[in-house]
Amino acid sequence: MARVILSGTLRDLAGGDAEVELEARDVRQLLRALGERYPELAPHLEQGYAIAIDGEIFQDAWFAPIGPDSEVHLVPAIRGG
Amino acid sequence: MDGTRKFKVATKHHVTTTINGDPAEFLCTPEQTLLDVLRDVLYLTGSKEGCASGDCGACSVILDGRLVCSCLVLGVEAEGRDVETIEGMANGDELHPLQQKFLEHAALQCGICTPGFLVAAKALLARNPDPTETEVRYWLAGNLCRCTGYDKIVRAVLDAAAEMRGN
Amino acid sequence: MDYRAPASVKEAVELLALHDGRAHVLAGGTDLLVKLRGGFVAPQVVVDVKAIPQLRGIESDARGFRIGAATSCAELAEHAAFSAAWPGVVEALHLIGSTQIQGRASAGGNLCNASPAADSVPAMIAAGAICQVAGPAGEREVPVEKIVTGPGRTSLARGEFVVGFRLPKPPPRSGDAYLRLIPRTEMDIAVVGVGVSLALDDKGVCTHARVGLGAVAPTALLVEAAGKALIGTRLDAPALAALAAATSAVCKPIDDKRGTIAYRIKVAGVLARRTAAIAFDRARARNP
Amino acid sequence: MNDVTMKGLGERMWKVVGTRPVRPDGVDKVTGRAKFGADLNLPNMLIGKVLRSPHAHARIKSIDTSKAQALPGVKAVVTSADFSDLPSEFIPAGEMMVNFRDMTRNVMAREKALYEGHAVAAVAAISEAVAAQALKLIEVEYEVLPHVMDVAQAMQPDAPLLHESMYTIGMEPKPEKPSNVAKRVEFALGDVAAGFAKADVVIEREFTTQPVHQGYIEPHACVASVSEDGQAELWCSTQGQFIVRNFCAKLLGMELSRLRVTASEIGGGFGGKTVVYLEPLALVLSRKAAQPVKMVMSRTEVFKASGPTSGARIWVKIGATRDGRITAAEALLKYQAGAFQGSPVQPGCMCAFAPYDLENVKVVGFDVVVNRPKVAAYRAPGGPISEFAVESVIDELAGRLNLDPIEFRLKNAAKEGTKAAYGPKFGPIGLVQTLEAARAHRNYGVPLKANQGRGVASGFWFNIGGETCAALNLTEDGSVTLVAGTPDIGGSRASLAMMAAEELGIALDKVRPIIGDTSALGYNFLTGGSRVTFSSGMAVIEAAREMIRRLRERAAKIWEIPLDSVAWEDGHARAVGGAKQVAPMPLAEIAKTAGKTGGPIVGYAAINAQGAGPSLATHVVDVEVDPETGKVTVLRYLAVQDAGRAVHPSYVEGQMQGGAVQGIGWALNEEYIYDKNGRMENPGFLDYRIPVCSDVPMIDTVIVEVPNPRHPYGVRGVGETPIVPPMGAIANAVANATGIRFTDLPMSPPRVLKAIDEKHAATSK
Repeated sequence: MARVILSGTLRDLAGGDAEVELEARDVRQLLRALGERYPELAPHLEQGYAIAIDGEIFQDAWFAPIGPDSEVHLVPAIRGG
Repeated sequence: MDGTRKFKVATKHHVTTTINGDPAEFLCTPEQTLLDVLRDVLYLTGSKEGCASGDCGACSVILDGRLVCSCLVLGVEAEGRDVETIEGMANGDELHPLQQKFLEHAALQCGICTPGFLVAAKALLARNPDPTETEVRYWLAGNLCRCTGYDKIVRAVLDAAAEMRGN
Repeated sequence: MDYRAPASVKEAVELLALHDGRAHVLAGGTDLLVKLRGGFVAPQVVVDVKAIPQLRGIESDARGFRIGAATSCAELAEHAAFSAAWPGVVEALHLIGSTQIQGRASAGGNLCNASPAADSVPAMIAAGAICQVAGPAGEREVPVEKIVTGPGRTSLARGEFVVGFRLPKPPPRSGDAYLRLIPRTEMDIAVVGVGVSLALDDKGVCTHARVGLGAVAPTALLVEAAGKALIGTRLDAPALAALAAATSAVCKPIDDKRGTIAYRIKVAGVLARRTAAIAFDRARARNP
Repeated sequence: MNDVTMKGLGERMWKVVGTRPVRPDGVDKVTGRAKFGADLNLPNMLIGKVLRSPHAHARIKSIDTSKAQALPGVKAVVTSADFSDLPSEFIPAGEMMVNFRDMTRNVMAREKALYEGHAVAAVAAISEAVAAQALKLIEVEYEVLPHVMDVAQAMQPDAPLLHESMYTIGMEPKPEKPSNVAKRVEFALGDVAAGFAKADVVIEREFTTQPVHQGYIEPHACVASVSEDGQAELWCSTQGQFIVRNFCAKLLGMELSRLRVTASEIGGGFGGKTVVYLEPLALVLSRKAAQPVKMVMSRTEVFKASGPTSGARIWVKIGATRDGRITAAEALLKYQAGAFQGSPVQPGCMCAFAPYDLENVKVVGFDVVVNRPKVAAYRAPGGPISEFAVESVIDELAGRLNLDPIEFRLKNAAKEGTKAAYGPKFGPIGLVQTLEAARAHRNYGVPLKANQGRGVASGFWFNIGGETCAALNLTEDGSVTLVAGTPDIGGSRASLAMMAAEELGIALDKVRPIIGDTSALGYNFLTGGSRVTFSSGMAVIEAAREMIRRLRERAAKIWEIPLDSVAWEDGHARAVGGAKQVAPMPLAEIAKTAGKTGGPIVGYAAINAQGAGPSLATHVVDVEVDPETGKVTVLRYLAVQDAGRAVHPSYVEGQMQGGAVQGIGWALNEEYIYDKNGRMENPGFLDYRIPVCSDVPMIDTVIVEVPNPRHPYGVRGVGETPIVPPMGAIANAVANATGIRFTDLPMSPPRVLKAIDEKHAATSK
C-alpha cells in the first residue's frame, strides 16, 4: 500500500485526513483511488496537481510507477516563467 | 461626425540620402520617423523599435557621424545626410571586431537590443578608442538590455577596443 | 502635418507667424517627436530650424560665447574652450538624456520645451545666460530665466523663437557646476537639479554667486537668497547650511511619480551644498 | 571573474559540453538579419490596432463601430461579439492554470473593462494612420465603476467586486458571498505553535512589493494570415508557438491542425510571452478581412496591457534557538492577480521556505483580483516575492543571534533528503555548495567603508520538465539538422546543438539547430520554467541515441555482422567483439550511402520530461547608501548558483547576471505607479526605471555543479532562480549600511531618505 500525504487545501477537502494508504501501482490508479475515497477532492485532482513519489516530482505522468512502500505527496503543478 | 468622410492622404516628401555608403531614395510622410522609413519603407529591419521615445536605444543609427535614436529623427531630416545602420556594420562577409567580440563573449541573449548596442559601441570607439569601463557604461546607458545584466556586453566592447587598437 | 526647413531666421519667423499657434519649432526633436507620437501635439507644420546658420555652432570673442540655439549638446560638450569656461553648463547639457539624445538635443529645445525639470536651464540661469529671441519685430535679448512661465508655457510671442544664447566670459577665480538627483545614474528626468556659478576675490571670499534650481517649482528658479548666502563667505559650513536652507525654502514642488514634496525640498538643499562646493573648488583652481 | 566549480563528476570526458563556442544563430543577431516579431511583412498586409479602455473599471454599455467600419481603408473591426463566450475551464499555462472564460475576456473585454488598457475593440486597415483614425471613430459608452488596486482594499467586505460570480476556493466553510479573493491555499508541516514555543528568538515582519514588469525590449508583435478556407498561419514573438496555437484555436473555435504558428526570434520574454494578447485579435481581423494583418504593441500598451507580476503584501514570522536552529516558520501571502484570478501565490507559498530544512512550517496564500492588468509569469513566478520577505527575516534573525548570515543559513540549509515544506523530499540539491562557494569568494572578504553594507540571500526555484519533441535529420553529407520546438530566448540553440554533437560524437559545426513551427514537431510545452536545456536537451539526447541505433544498424548491414557487434564511439561505427576486422566507419560515410542502405536516417524523440531538479543560488551584494539623498549604489555583486551541469557556461552566467540585474531593478526602482483613477502614470522606459548599463557593476558569478541524476548529462534549469535572491540580498545590504530594515519595495531614494530621516529624528529625541 502506498502512503499518500495530503496537506493544506487538499487535506481540508479530504475531510481533514492527513495521510491515507491506497492500493495503486501508478499515478493514474492513485488519482482514481483518491477520487473514489474523497469525492470532494476528485474535481481538483485533474486540475494541476503534480505527484511526488518518494521525493521526485512527476507532472502529467499517469504511468509513473508507484512502489508498494512509496510515499506520495500531491503537490500543486509548477509551470514557471 | 460623418462616418463616410474621406481620410486625408498625407503629402509625401521625396528624400535623397546615403545609407551605409550607398545612395538611397524614398518617399515618406512628414510624420514618419527615420526608424519607420528604415523598417517599413526600406525594409532595413535590423534597427528595432523598443519604445519609440528615445529611451531604449534599440533603433540607434549613426547620422552624419553622430549616434542618434532613429525613432527621434524624422525621415525627411535624412535629406542629404549620411545614415549608418547595423546592416552596414560588417565589411562584406567580414564581421566588424565588435560583432565578433559580441559573439565570442556571449554578449547577447535574445538579441533584440544587439544591433543598437553594436551601433552605439561603434560610435564610441570611433571617438574614444581606449575607453574605461565607466566610460563604456555611461556611453551605453541609453541602450537597454534586459537579458544580460550588461556584464558581457561591456567586456565585449572593451575587448574589441583593445583588439582594434592592435593590442 | 507639413515639414519645412527654412534657411533663414526671417523665413522661419514668417512660417511661425503664418501658422500662429499651429506651427512647432523642430530643433533636435527629442521632445517634439515623442509628443507627436503620443498625440500630445498636432501641429500643422513643423519648422526645422537646423538649416539656419545662426542656429548652429559656437562662437567666442572677448565678451564671451554665443551658442546657436539648435546646436547639439554633443557638439557643445566637445567644444574645448566652452567646456573649460562653463563646465557646469556643459555638464548640465551633457546630462540631457543618453548619448543618442546628446547627438540631437539642444539648449534651445531644452529651454523651450518648458519642462520644470530641464537640466540645462538651472545651469544657464546660474551662469547668467542671455537668450536671443527672434520674431516679427526683430531680435531681442532676455535673461534665460524669463523665458519659461510655467510647465509647457513660455513668454515667447507669436512668431518668436529662440535663436541663440550669450554667455559671458567667466571672470577670474570663478567656477560653475551642476548636479541633479535621479533615481538611476542616467536616462531619468531630474528630481531636483541645482546649478551654481560663483566668483571669488583674491582672498578666496565669494563676491558673486547665482543659484539656479530646477524640478521643484513650475519653472526653473533663480534663487537670489541662496546666492546671497554665499557672498562674503569662504563657503564654510554655516554658509553652506544657509545656502541649503535658502534653496529648500523656495521650493514649491509637487508629489509625483518622480519624487515627493518632502524629498525634493530636502534634496534641493543637499544638492545646492554639494554643487556650490564643486563650483568653489573650480573657482579656486581657476586662479589667474 | 567567472568561475566554474566542478563537483561530483568523473563519469565521462566531455568534448563539447562545458565549452564556450559561438552560438549558431549569433551572426544573424549581430548583423540585424535575425527576424523578430515585428520584422515580417507580407504582401497585401494590413495593420491592426487596438482600442483600449481608459478606465480602470467600467461596464461597457455599448460599442458603436459603424463609423470606423465606414472609414475608407478600414477592412475589419472586431469586438468581443466576434469571439464566442467560453465556459470556465482550466488548463495549464505559463505559471499555473488558465481559464478560457477569463482568457477570452482578457483578450477582448466583454461585459466590463477591468483595467486601464483592457482591449475593447480592434481594427485592421491599410495603414497605421488609417487604423489609428478608425480607433477614434469607435464610440464606446462606459459606466465607470469604483475600482480597487490593492489587495488589502480588495479583500475588504465592501470592496468593489470585479467578478460578481467569484467565490473563494479553498475556504472552509464555503463563503456565501462573492469576493475578490479567488483562492486560499495552505501548506503546512509539523506544528508551528509548538515550534515557536521552543524558539529563543522570534521575529515577525510585514512586507510589501509592487508589481514589476518583465521589461523585455521587444514589444508583443504578430502577423496573422487566414485564408478563405479557414487555414491560418500565425507568426509571433512567443515563448511557446504550441501554446499560442492551442489558446488561439480554442478562442477562435478552430481545429488545431488548421492553425500553423511560427515563433519568430523572440526579443525577451521572462514569462511575459507565455500568454496571448494580440494573436487572437490578429487572427479574427485577418479572417474577417481575408488579408494578412500585422499587429505590434507600443511600449505604453506593453506596460498597460501585458505582464506584469504581482504586487503583494507578505507577513513572515520565524523563530530560532540561541544556537541558530530554526524551530518554526510561518507566512501569510496576499498576491495581486490583476483583473483575473491566477496570481503566482501558490508557487510563492511553496518557495517561501524551500531553501531551509524545517520541521514546523505553515504558509497561507490568497489570490486576489484587482483592477490592474492580469499578471503574467515573470521568472520564477511568485518566488522572488515571498523569498524576499523570508530572506529579510532570516538575515535579521542571524543578526539577532550574532551569527554570520551564511553560517546561519548553513545551519538550516535544505539538502538531499530534506523534506520540503510543500511536501516531498529533495534529491541532490546545491544550496550548501552555493553558500560555501559564496563564503569562500574574495568578494565576501572585501572591507567595507562608512555607509556601505553587505547583504546575503539565497533563493530556490523548482524547475520543470514537460512535453517536448526534438528531431535530428542526418543529411547526405553527414551534417545534421536539429529541430526543436521551444523558442530560443537566451542561447538554447547553442546548448541543444552542443548536446547533439556530444552524443553523436561529431563536431559542433556539423549540427545546425532551428526552432520548428507547430507543424514540424509534436506538441512542445513552452520555453519557461527553466525547462529548455533540461527538457529539449533530454529530447535531443534521446533523438541522438535513436539516430545512433540506426547508424549502427546500417553499419551492421554493410559489414554483414549482428547489430550488437557494432558500437558507436566518437562519431564512428566500430565493429566490436571480434566479429570482423574493419576500419571504423565515420558518420559521414554512413550518411552518404543511406539511400542505398534503407533510406534517410533520422532521430526523433517525443517525451514528457520528468525529474527536473531544483536550482538553488546564493547572492552576495555590497551597496553604498547616500545618507543625504537616499540613493543606493550597488558596488559589488556575486551570484553563485547550482547549474547541475553547465552545458554552455557563458549562457549560464548570462542567466545569472541578467537575473541579478533584473532583481536590482525590482529592489531599487521598478514599480507601477497609478493615479487615483487607476491610470498608470509611468508606462514607458523613462519612468519605469529598469537598470541601465551605468547603474550596475560587473556581476561576478560562480557556477556550482551538483549534477541532476535524472538528466542524462546532469542538467538543471538555471534561468529563473537568479531573480529570486537579489531583493533580499539588497535589502539586507541596505539594512547593514543604514541600520534600517526596509520592508517595502522598491527601495527608491525618497523611501530610503524618509526612513533615514525618521531614524535620525527618533534617535535625536
